[in-house]
Amino acid sequence: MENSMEKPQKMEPITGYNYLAKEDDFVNTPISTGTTIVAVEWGDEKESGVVIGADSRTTSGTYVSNRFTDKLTHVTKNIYCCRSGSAADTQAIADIVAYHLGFLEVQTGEPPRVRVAAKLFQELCYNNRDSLSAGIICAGWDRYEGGQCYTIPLGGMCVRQPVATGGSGSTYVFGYVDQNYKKGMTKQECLTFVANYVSLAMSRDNASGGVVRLASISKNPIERFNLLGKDIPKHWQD
Amino acid sequence: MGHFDPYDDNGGTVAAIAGQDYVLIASDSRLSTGSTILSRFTPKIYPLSKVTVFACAGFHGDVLTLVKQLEIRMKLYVHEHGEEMSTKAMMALLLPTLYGRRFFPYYVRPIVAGLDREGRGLVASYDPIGTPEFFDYVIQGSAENLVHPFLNNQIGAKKTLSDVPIQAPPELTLEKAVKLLKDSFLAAAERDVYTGDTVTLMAITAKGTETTEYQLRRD
Amino acid sequence: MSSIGTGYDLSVSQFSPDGRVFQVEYASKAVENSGTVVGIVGKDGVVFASEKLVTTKLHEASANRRIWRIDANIGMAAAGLIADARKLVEIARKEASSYRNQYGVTIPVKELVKRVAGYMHAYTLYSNVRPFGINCLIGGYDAIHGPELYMLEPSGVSWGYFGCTAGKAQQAAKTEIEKLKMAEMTCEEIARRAAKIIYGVHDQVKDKEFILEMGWVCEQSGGVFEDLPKAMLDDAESYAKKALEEDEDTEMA
Amino acid sequence: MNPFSYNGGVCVAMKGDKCVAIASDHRLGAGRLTVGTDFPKVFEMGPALYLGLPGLTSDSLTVVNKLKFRVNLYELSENRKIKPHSFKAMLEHFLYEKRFGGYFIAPVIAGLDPDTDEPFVTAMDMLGAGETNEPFAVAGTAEESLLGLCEALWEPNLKPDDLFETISQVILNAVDFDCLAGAGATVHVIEKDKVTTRTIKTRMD
Amino acid sequence: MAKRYDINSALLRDLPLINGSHSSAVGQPKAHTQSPSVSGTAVIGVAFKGGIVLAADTVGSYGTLCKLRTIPRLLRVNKSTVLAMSGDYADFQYIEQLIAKKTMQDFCSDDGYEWTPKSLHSWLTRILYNARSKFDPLWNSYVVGGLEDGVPYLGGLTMLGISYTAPYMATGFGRFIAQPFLADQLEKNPEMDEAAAREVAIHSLRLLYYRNRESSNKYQLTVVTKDGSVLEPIKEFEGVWDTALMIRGYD
Amino acid sequence: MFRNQYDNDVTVWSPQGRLHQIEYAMEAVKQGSAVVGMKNATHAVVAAVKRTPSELASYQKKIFAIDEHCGVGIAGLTADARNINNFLQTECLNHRYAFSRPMPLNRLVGTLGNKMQVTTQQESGRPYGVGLLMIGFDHKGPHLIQIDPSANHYECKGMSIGARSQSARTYLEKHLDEYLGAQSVEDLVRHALRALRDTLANDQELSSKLISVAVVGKDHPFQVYDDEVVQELISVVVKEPRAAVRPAQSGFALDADLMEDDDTNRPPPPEPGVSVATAVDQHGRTEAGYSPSG
Repeated sequence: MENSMEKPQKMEPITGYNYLAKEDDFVNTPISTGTTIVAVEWGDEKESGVVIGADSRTTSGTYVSNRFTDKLTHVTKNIYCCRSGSAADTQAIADIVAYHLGFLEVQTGEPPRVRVAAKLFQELCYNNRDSLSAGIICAGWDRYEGGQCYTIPLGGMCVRQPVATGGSGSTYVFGYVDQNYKKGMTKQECLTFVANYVSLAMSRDNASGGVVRLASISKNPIERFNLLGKDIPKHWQD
Repeated sequence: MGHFDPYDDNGGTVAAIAGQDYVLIASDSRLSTGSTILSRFTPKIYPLSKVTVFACAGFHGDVLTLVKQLEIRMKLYVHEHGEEMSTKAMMALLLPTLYGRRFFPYYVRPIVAGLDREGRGLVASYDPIGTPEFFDYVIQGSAENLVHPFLNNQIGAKKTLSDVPIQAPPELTLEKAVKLLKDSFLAAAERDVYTGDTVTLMAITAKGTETTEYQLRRD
Repeated sequence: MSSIGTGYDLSVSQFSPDGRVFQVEYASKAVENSGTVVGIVGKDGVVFASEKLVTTKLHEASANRRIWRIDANIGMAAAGLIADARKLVEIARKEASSYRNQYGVTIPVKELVKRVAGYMHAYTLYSNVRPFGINCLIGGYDAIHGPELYMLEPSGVSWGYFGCTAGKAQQAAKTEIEKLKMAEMTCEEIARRAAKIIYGVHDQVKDKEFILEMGWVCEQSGGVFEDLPKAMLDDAESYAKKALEEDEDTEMA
Repeated sequence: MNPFSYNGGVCVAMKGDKCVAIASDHRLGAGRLTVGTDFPKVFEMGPALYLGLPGLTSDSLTVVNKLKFRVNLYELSENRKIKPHSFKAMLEHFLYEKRFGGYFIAPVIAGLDPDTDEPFVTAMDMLGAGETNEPFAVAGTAEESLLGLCEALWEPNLKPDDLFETISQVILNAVDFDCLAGAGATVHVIEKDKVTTRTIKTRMD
Repeated sequence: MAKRYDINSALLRDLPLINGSHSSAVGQPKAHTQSPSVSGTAVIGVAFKGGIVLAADTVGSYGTLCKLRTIPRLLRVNKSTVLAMSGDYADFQYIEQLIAKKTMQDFCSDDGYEWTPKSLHSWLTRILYNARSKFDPLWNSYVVGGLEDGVPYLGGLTMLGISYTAPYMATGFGRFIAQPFLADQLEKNPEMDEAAAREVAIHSLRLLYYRNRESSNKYQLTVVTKDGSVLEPIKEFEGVWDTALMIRGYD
Repeated sequence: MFRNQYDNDVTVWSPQGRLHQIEYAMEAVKQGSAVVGMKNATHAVVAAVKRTPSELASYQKKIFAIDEHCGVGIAGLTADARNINNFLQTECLNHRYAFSRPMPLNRLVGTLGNKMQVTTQQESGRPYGVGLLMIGFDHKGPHLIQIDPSANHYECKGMSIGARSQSARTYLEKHLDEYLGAQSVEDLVRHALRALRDTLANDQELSSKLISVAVVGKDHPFQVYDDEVVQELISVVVKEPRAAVRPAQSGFALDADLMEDDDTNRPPPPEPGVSVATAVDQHGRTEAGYSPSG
């Protein structure tokens, strides 16, 4: 459960009355994107890109405070990040990085590199590691290195991976990734792979749910897809 | 995860004996952390000048930092005065250095030993925040409780039984001192898990410095 | 020069009645008192060459360096007050290093130039400082942006170049460079031409002796800025001397 | 304060050549206060069997009485003197009965086997655990000092007089190093059918 | 006089951690308990005749989750100096950045003065000790290896700034599993050659693979000899499991 | 030469692109007494003429130790030199503290250069009025580096600064290959003494009170020699014919004698007891810390 990952000793926001019974105490628990997020690189030198995906559930304790959350957050035209962990922290971080990259784009006159975005995320997450709870995947395309995804987990490290996974739901579906990911998949195969990945995680992790949001980033402008209700891939149900 | 503890005790034992015309410094070479041995090859004797030596057990991180500080102060002194600090000066310097960290102390049991300007042996031992004590013999570190009474007995003229008058101790020669410290470390290694591997004995006389090593228990 | 004696040329924070800041112009004069430096952009890299005047043979050949490394693929050469140049080298290296610490990639040459130029410009605003007495050439190469060369002046202004010169014989060297079709030439060829230019513009009479110092960054150097490899330096020098003799024969005949 | 060091006191036993020695200091303290200076901690359990009981004095005395009772019963029913080995077993059993709330003592046994005259020295913790075939055994508030000194000064096959000299040096220098023990010491040297008991003067501070 | 020798500020000026605010009073330490993060497990270092070998598996564990299966935990600093890390990977990336900064300064000075094992070991010790003294520790332990003036050098370093040298060493869990094995091997064969040292290092990793849940059989070696340092590609070794066939049930 | 308003502040360029305050600062170096430096394959030497304000006063120290592997001879404002020496000493100590290694000379000089350059560009004060000849030994071998008030530094084979240093430079240029190839430390020191001798006024003569010498090199920590140790070598050089009245070009007569390689002119072999080399060896072999000056 994402919440158990929450660090208890972080300052709880005081929200006045606390007459609720212990387990109903969702009013006082911080809002967190208990989550499944994933990003996959595809293609080769000639043409490459990334496919990213996420569920849409944000919880405050056991209460689903937002069932249509968009966790695929824009930082620049060609770079997105997938947010997991505390909603407040990840939104603040994404905003700061978006600001920096916007400023950089104006200064250098060219779209920023994905590696630079990942580094900015890392600097924020590493230097404030004890006050933040943010697991972020930064994925995008640039003409330097094509499609790239970087994973920046809680500790504030940053490493590039062909498949970057995150959020509480990811632990349930590592098996699916190890079995189904192949090098050199096409964009379409990646979209299916990501859709299955998120839907499988949503079915097992009760901190993930809602709709499946996908996005594909490459040289041409970003395409976004949303799989709602019955469009979400079905799997064996006991 | 528990609260971060900035200290560790890396064990080890250091000793020194001051004689009329020599000073003898001994140290085991074991460095431990928790129940494991980090290294069997780190004698904790650090020469500071031709006639002054610093030996120190305790938290090895602090020991290394302290040695570097003293080396720097020695160099600055040489720049300033054109000659090396005397052993007494170095002994005096250790108090402000240790007390400077009074509220975040160096976790160390230091010994400063050397020859004074007239060539006589001098030994001083300190507690972690700098209280100096000047003795003819001293032992500090994980086996100090085991060995100190023995040194008391062998050197401190404590041979007297109730009915025998107290006499001055026979003049302890360098050879006897070496044998005494060697036996002390052999005994210490028997009973103290943090002391062992090898004992390094450094004897400083007017002629110069001579270092010998003996094997201790390695278990 | 209507400025001398009018008192409007004593501080960099003063305009003269005709709207000029003479201290900056005087600083540029200092640039002309030092050995000539040229920077040329080739097809696949940038080459620097400098006429390192030798004031006494008591100095080592390596003394008084005028071409420095700033980052893996970026180099700088300078003409003018070498002590000022060294200060800018330190500044440029710090900027490159802090950029890498913050953004995780090597600093784009354009960005480095903007920052160093800004630094030089700051020294033309206040009365308690004086402008840098140097022109510095910053060049770099990477696979994406290709070769880039900029020259910064004491005023803090900087321009992009295919070829630029500074120092004693900057004008003569400039006309030589304009003859080259550098866009199609590889750095190896350019190195020889640059050596020839330096030997050509060197004034045998006034400055008896000099050392040719060269540095480059290109594909052949693996994208790393380095002093020109010994073999290539010797080859460039012998080519330069031979080419000059041929020119003298043609002129005499 | 820790019950083991409330009253203070030490005890040390050593094997010699066909003899054993056991010594203890005389101090009886109540925390930092010295109440008495004539309280040896060694009790005779048999002609060649002595028991040293440093630790909490009230527990020591209780243990001595109860144990003496058991030894007497044993010797009556067996019609012979108890062997040191058997006495050790008896003591272990006796202490383990109080497994969950034991006596705060650190017993040291020294004795000669009545038949084979084989020297016997051992020590135990408060629950009766402790199997040492070391040539010496130590207990009390200056335990470490005693151990160090024994380790350095003891040699094999010491004659009674040399054994006396060695054990005296050990206890003398150990108590000088410990403020909770001292104020004189008593040494018993046990030989075949002779026990020599001597007292030693030590620092009285 | 104190100002002129104000060693502390001048002394620590270059070390990046001291940002001016000289924290003398200890006070309440900043809340720096380490929350869960990606960390590397044991590393092995063995010196042999004419060089050293460092070995480490390539796992980045996130608590019990084997999150990253092929991340490098060995760093080739230059032709005479290599480094192996264990502990928090984010802190290691920070240290890597500091080392790269200094390496770039050496590169720019272009005077042949570069890292040697001993200078890197000494410098890292100061960095870790200073971080520890600010109650903001870098949660790593390192083995620095290489040739110091042609002599094999192997230096160990813990997160509190305890540094030491020895002919063989292992960090973390390796101290319990690998170090006894290494001690025994080196006693039997004090003058090991490179092949023997590599074998001993790999076998140590194999022992760890058996007994340490955070390890794997994917590993990397780096060897430094007078011909320079080599960081070898990631390889795999096989374990011995046939005892399993003999065991049935639990009594 | 009338320069009126352009030579008051260091932040003012003159129309010809010169900084007169810096040029004037360079003159301050010439006020100081002469210092000569040179090196060979394994060692570097610096020798200096010491001055005394009056008969009763002590001689002004000219050569300072910076670290075990380097030291400086200074000419000009000795107070400025003190400030620079402290900076150099602290830099070397910092480096040793962090890296447990001696600091390479060119890095040390680079940092000093940048520190001095600031004084030539800002109004905050004046340039340093002192020139330095730094000698040292690091991973690149022996070094001799000249630093002057303009914050420029030059790696040299031989160099001299201070009063009448031009005549020493003439000697250094003429005998360049001789001392570069000198086999022993004594030869190197003798060359330095000869060069230094040329800078003395006609009525002055080399004497151990007047001269101090420092040597650094392979397995030889920086060591300053004064008084008796130098005396032996001085007595040898003094016997050699001196460059007569300072002719326009350097002492040609002197060189002729030296060229003849016969025994008469060769200095007596040094007795084992006192010669600099053995004195050097005896001092050089200290391992803990480095030996205090004589």
